Amino acid sequence: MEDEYILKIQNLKKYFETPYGTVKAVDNISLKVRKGTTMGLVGESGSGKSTTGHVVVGLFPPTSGKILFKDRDISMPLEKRPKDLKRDIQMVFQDPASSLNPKKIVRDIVGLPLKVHKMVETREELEEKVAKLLEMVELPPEDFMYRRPADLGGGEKQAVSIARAIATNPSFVIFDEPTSALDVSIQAKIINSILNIQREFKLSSLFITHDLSLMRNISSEVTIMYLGKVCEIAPTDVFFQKPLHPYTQMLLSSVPVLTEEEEKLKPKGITSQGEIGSPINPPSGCRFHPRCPYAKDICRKKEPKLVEVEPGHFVACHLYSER
Amino acid sequence: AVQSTQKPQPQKKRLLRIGFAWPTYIDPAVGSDYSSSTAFTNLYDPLIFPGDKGVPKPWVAESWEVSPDGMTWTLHIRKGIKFHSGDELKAEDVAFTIHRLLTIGKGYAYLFTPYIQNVTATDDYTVKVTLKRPYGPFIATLMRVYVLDKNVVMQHIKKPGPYGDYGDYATNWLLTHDAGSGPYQVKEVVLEDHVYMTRFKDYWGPMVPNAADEIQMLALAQPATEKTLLTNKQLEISSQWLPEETIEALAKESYLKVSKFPGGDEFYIMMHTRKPPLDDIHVRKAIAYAIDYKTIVNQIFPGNPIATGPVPSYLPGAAHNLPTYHRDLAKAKEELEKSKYWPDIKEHPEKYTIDYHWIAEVPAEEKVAILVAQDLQEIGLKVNVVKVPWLRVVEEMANITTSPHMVSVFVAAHYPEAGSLLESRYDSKSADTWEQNEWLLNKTLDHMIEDALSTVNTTERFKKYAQIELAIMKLCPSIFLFDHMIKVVHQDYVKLPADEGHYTGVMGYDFDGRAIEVLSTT
Amino acid sequence: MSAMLALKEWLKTIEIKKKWYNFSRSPLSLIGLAISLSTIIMAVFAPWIAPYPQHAGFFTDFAHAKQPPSWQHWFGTDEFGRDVLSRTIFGFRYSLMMAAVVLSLVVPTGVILGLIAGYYRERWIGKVIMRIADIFIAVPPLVLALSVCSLLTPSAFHAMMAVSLMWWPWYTRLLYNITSSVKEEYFVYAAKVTGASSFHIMFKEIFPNAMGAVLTKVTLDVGWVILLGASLSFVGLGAQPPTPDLGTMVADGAKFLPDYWWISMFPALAISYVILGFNLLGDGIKDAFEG
Amino acid sequence: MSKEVLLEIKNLHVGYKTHMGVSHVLNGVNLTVHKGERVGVIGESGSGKTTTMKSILRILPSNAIIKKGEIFYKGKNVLEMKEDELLNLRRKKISMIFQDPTSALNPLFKVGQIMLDIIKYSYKLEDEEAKEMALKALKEAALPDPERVFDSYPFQLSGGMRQRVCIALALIGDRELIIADEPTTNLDVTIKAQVLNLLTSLVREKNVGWIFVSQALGAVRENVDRVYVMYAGNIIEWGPSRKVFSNPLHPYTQKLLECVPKLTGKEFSKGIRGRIPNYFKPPSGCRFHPRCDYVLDECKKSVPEAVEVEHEHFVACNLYRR
Amino acid sequence: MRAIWKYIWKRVLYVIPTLVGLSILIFILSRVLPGDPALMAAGPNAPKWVVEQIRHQLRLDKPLWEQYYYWLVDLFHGDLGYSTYTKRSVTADVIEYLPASLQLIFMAALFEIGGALALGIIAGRYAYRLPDNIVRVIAYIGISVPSFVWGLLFQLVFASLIPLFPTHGMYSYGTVPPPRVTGFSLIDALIAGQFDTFVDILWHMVLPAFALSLGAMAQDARIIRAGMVENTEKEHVSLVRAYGIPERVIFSKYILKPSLVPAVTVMGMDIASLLGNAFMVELIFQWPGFSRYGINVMLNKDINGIVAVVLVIGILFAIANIIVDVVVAYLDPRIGRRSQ
Ligand SMILES: Nc1ncnc2c1ncn2[C@@H]1O[C@H](COP(=O)(O)OP(=O)(O)OP(=O)(O)O)[C@@H](O)[C@H]1O
Ligand SMILES: Nc1ncnc2c1ncn2[C@@H]1O[C@H](COP(=O)(O)OP(=O)(O)OP(=O)(O)O)[C@@H](O)[C@H]1O
Ligand SMILES: [Mg+2]
Ligand SMILES: [Mg+2]
Repeated sequence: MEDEYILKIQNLKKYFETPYGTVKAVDNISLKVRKGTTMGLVGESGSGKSTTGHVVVGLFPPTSGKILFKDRDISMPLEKRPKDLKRDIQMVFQDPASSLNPKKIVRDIVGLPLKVHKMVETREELEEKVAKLLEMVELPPEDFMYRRPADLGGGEKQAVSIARAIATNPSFVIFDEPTSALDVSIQAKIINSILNIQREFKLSSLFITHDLSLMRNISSEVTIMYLGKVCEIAPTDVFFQKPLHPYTQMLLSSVPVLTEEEEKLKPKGITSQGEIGSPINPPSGCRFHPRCPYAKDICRKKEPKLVEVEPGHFVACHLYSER
Repeated sequence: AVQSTQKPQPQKKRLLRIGFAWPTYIDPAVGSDYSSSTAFTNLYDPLIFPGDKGVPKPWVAESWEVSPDGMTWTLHIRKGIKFHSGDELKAEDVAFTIHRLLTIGKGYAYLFTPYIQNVTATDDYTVKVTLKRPYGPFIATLMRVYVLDKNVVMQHIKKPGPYGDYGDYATNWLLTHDAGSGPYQVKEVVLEDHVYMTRFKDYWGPMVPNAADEIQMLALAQPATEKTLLTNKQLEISSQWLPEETIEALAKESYLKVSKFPGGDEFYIMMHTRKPPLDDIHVRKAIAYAIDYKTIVNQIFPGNPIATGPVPSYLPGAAHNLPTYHRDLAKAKEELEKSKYWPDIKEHPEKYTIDYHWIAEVPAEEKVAILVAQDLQEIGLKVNVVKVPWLRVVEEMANITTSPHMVSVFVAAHYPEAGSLLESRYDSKSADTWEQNEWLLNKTLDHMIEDALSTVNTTERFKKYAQIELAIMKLCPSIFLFDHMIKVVHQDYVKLPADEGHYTGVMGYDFDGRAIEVLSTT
Repeated sequence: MSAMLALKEWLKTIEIKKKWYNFSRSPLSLIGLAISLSTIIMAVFAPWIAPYPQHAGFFTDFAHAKQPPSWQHWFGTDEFGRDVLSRTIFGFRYSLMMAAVVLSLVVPTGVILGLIAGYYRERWIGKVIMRIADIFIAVPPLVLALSVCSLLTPSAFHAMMAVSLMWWPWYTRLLYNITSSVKEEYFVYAAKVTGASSFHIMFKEIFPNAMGAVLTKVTLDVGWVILLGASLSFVGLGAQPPTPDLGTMVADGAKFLPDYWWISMFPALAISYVILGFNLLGDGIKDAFEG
Repeated sequence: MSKEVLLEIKNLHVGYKTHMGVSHVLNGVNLTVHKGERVGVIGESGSGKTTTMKSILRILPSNAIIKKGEIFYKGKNVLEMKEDELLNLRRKKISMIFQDPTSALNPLFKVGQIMLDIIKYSYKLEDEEAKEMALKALKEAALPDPERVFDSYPFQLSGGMRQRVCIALALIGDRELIIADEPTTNLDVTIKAQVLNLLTSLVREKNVGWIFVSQALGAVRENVDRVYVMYAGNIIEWGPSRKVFSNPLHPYTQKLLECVPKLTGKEFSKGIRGRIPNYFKPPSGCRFHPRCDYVLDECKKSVPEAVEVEHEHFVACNLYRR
Repeated sequence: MRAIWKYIWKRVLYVIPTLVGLSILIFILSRVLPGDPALMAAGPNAPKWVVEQIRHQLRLDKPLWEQYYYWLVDLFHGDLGYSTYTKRSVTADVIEYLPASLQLIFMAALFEIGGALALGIIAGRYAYRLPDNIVRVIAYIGISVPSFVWGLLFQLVFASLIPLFPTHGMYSYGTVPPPRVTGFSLIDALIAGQFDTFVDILWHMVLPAFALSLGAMAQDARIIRAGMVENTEKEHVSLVRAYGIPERVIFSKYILKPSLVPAVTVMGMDIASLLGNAFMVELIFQWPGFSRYGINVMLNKDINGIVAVVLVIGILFAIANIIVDVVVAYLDPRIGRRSQ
């Protein structure tokens, strides 16, 4: 029987050695992504979201832990990774400005994966396929094929990145804050094409963002990270109705909203305070305790475990683990 | 040493400032070049002094005898010579000096190592020198023994050094100090820059009336600088390598004079007689006939007489009326056509390209080189002119394969006698030195030279020299360009013996403080 | 499809036009281009341009030596009676040839080493390359070039070799810096994730981003290499006479200062002229790529 | 309204001279702030918000050209002010919080050095007093340990702290108008909320005039009295905040609001087609017309006049004429 | 402040292996390249055994690694070997000639910094206006004309046309050099109280130092000017302007300081050009310094001398760069203090 999870991350750690100490960017996290669905990964800056994504696509080998993709262990360095995996897992990066080689034209940028994986033979074939891909992200090919990134707007750049990511027909794509640098009007366009593509390709994906409203519109499950740790995992609906972790509540309460309806979804009685700590010397016990209004003694000493409070709803907080 | 903080009041002095090319090593066992030798002459006394035209003149060695077999020379040392230290110069010092020179082996030691077996001071004023074999010109070579003060030297020995018991033989100290008895003593030596010498009050020997109170040897490298200094009266005598252009310009000044005197050297183009196509005498002769000697002595080195043979014409023992070469293109072509290489040269001149090396340190040689190249082009020979630094020339001439086809070099006699040049230029022993590029390796000639040199009788010796010279002319191994005249520009208040036609022709004795008058004080 | 190709061509010309626009915005760049081109033309066509081409070879005419500038000899004649103008024109030949030889040796070497060192900066290979490059940069290039030249027989060839030996690390460093920063750009990540080879990433993704900087540096370096060559010749360790090398001509003519100033001053100005030209041009190219 | 007018921008045209020619960015901006009023300015990136704000203090980049228009501060035209008047305006009356706290603080000077300079030139105080004043401002900006912050270089502070330092600068003395140019754009969600809370409560407390420029529509909605919508160098709609957000009139405003993802997760729009126009050759007439779904012929010809559609709610769109 | 010291220390540690590498490089080159140093040292007429003796003295008869090993051992005793050119210890030569060069380079550096600041600030202040254009032309000329050409030009002009400054040497003829105490003639002159001599030396330094500094000065002026223009448009300048700080202060403080950071870095490189160009300038002006000594040992293939010259200049260059780094670290607090 085939597994219902396409990606399983088990006890993943990724530490970086820097001149100032070891950065514990990702510290022992586990999560699973169901086939054909989108997992949202949310957290403040520096919580280790991108690092998780980078490890999954193989840019850095994990410090420890396992990553299973379609039940194959892929926690090896990129050079050792079989080529078909490279075709099957793709990523759209955070910053559209640096995602495209400024010295190349769009055709070559989007065509690179096709060439690497020998999916095209002639130039005509290449141009044809690239044209299709560009259409898919709503960029008229005749207009964009030969442009350089410098002549593209931020949204268009990100669209090209997306076209490149889906060029090899992957089954799993990581979207790393694909719209955080864009205006809302452009964001809407990009998100729309992502949704279309997901639908069309039956794509599974990991969608990294810090915008909870956006998350709501895209993913079926949500994982909240804080300083390299997972705080909470839940199906999206459940999550918005019943945010459990104080950090999650703080995040939700911070979202500025446009309508009264939305206002009602925001948890009351908790306000944002403090700042994210240093990943070199993270706080003891629960990493969130310095900012947590409910912090108790135990929070300073013991690290909470991720427990399943309801089916499919996991939380790592002493408030819930006591039960 | 800390000086008084008072402002130094320069008193009026007779200053003699002379320009030189550097480096200058004032230790007689180290230096042997022009500026070093000039320093020796003024700081020290030699055993024998070169008189007019280089004829040996008794000096520290007052008189001498030679044993009938020519193997032992007895030198009688002059009494009453005082070193700068105040001690008297004795036979012991002479013996010590020669030992030191031979042990260190540098400087002028090469003149003595092949001949001198042993030196002993038999009493305070007698030195006995035993030779390895009879040596005719022995007395003349003693112009290069500059006597050192043994006590002073011994006091400044630093141990350990390369010379065993003698440590460094005071070589470090003597680079910036002297231990001599000469008319001047070291005041200050700054390597690379200057040697200042002041008059030694108790000098024993004869001095001209207005001899300099202080001699300053200055390192000068640029004609422009010398020109400024001369016009500002900050330099009494220029260096000897001023370009002709500068000399011409300076000669126009009323207060400056140009002096000319033989340098004891001749300017040769040495031809490698073992390298094709120069191994063919016809090619060599063709070259000798192709060269425009007149332009060289008129335009490039004006004032130098065209050479009359293998040794400068005024040198004791030089032959006269030798057959010489002159420019004659027809003859040159004729000779070339006689050569076995001719047909091939005609077809492929580039195959026989002649490398012509000239010495970087003497820029005027470039003109000769280019003129020669131009001349040889006319008879169909290709020349490749290369500028080579002196030390590199020395190195390449040490080996028969690396020696160039042609190289132009000034060569001086080591001691004022024709035999010196004949030996150093054409004997097989000297083939691997910079003084011979010809690689003659001619047994007959070697015998003739050896025979001549071991002849103690001067007249007989000179006759033998003449025969050798003739033989060389016939072989045409070199181009004899001109007898080199040194030209310096000096202030008119300085009187050089050369102005009155007196010269020694011995390197280093041209600027002898004993004989130069300075008629103005600064 | 043909419309698309036409569009492509059009966009390409736009690209060049944009560069040209950026370049030509400053009149100084245009002057630089003119000067550089003029030196190149003089170098290439020296035998036709020089009024007395034979004066570049073995030629003496002592009767007409050291003549001041005149209509026959615009730059006067030297101590051999050779036309200084003709020799200066030929001098460009040797200067530019030196620059061409040195740069064609140095640029590929330095660039490739720099790419490798930057790309593998965490690995030993990158560290070793940079350490070695550091050694060559630890001393001003002129000093090391002088000492290497002095250990060899002075000649133009050896001077070129010595200068090349000193010069590659600058390109290595340039490429190292660019590569180390560019390799952290997301487009490189993307290529890696897709499975592109290291070779492809280094030469097809990273190198094009260094092109502008390399081109600028090459242009500026034409001037600097000529300067270094001239300095070596000036000291007497570079090209040897009678090669009409500008540095050698300056040094040889310096003996005749101040009376026959034209013998050294015109070649000296010529050196400055080339360096100025390529400096201006280099700055223009920089504007073209950055603007 | 009878409220006293503090600032009035009238028909402001500003362009930039660049190597590609002159860009015509501001195209007749009109904006009014009353005493103690909180005014929001929203608009996409590049719509000219910062340009407008910088014009007020005359701190535009050197290549900017003010082609036309007036900016009255309490009836005096800022653009015609003399040096000392202008300095007085900058020192005592209006302060500005910059978009990016990282680039707005000179990295080579300690926070304290910059603050002291500003205070000294504005109030001619001794070091001691000036420092006291600076520390007070830092404390007001809710910076923990103001002494340490005072003695830190900007790079030693987190982004949120840096922005608080900028807020502290704006709070020194008693200003009449505070301009906040996207004060939270580069901050994290949680920090954004903190900074915004701080700023709004301070503004409310001090009852000063406030221009709040932001792309975060939600934040603007919650915190201002009146809002101006800017598109491509034009103010296209303005009115009381509640009215504009609940009843957007201009097609652009409508689309823009649709684009914002909702916490409720309702389907959101496909975005606005096209992109913000090129300022070197801006579209004729209404600058939004190439992207507008309801475009009329006249839209291409002339810039539409503003119409008051409901009380104090204006829109510059041909759809509402007559 | 401690962080800065740690930073300096790190820089020093980093430089050491480079210098060792440099010494190995030049040491090997000097021994393997063709040419027999012993023969050259012995002089043209020396007999074979003298050559062998010198070869032994120079350890050229030993394997290369052994030569290097002993050279290093000697180096630790402050002994750089025997100079075949001056016939004494190279260490003595370094001590003798280095101060004169340092003195000259120091003066040139003063000219360089002073001139660059003046020109750069004027150009930056009046960017795109007449003064800027004048400075730009000056800068291009400064960069394009090699220092040795400046040297010759100065000689031409000052030696004959306007004899304002002396064109060669360190002292006027007739000046009594002060007794050597530090080796720096300027300082020695002051110690000896010879104020005239002091002025005389300064007078002699003007032309060579100026010829030496011009190129670097032009280069730095350009960098400063570019920095000024760039910083004028920075947001942090807008900020201080928005708060009513007068333009004068903005310019001299908030724009100037950040503009100096890249300029100082470039100055480090330019010191390299000073050290290099000193070779030609000392030759032209006959400055009795280390670079002229360098040329002489090079022309005479004095291997120990050559190795020493390269090494000493390497050390000077490293020191100069470390100083530059420290100044940059002082100007830019971000450097070397990332960790808190
Ligand atoms: N290559 C690296 N070397 C050292 N530290 C790193 C590296 N990459 C990331 N980090 C550190 O790891 C931590 C997590 O970084 P990461 O980029 O994963 O955060 P993020 O959640 O994606 O934040 P953001 O929202 O800003 O993108 C940060 O403190 C970051 O500084
Ligand atoms: N100094 C300048 N030179 C040339 N063009 C400029 C300059 N500053 C801004 N612009 C241009 O003017 C337009 C408006 O810029 P402005 O910064 O005012 O927009 P904004 O609304 O503040 O945008 P953002 O939300 O991105 O800050 C943009 O197209 C921008 O590129
Ligand atoms: Mg990230
Ligand atoms: Mg803005």
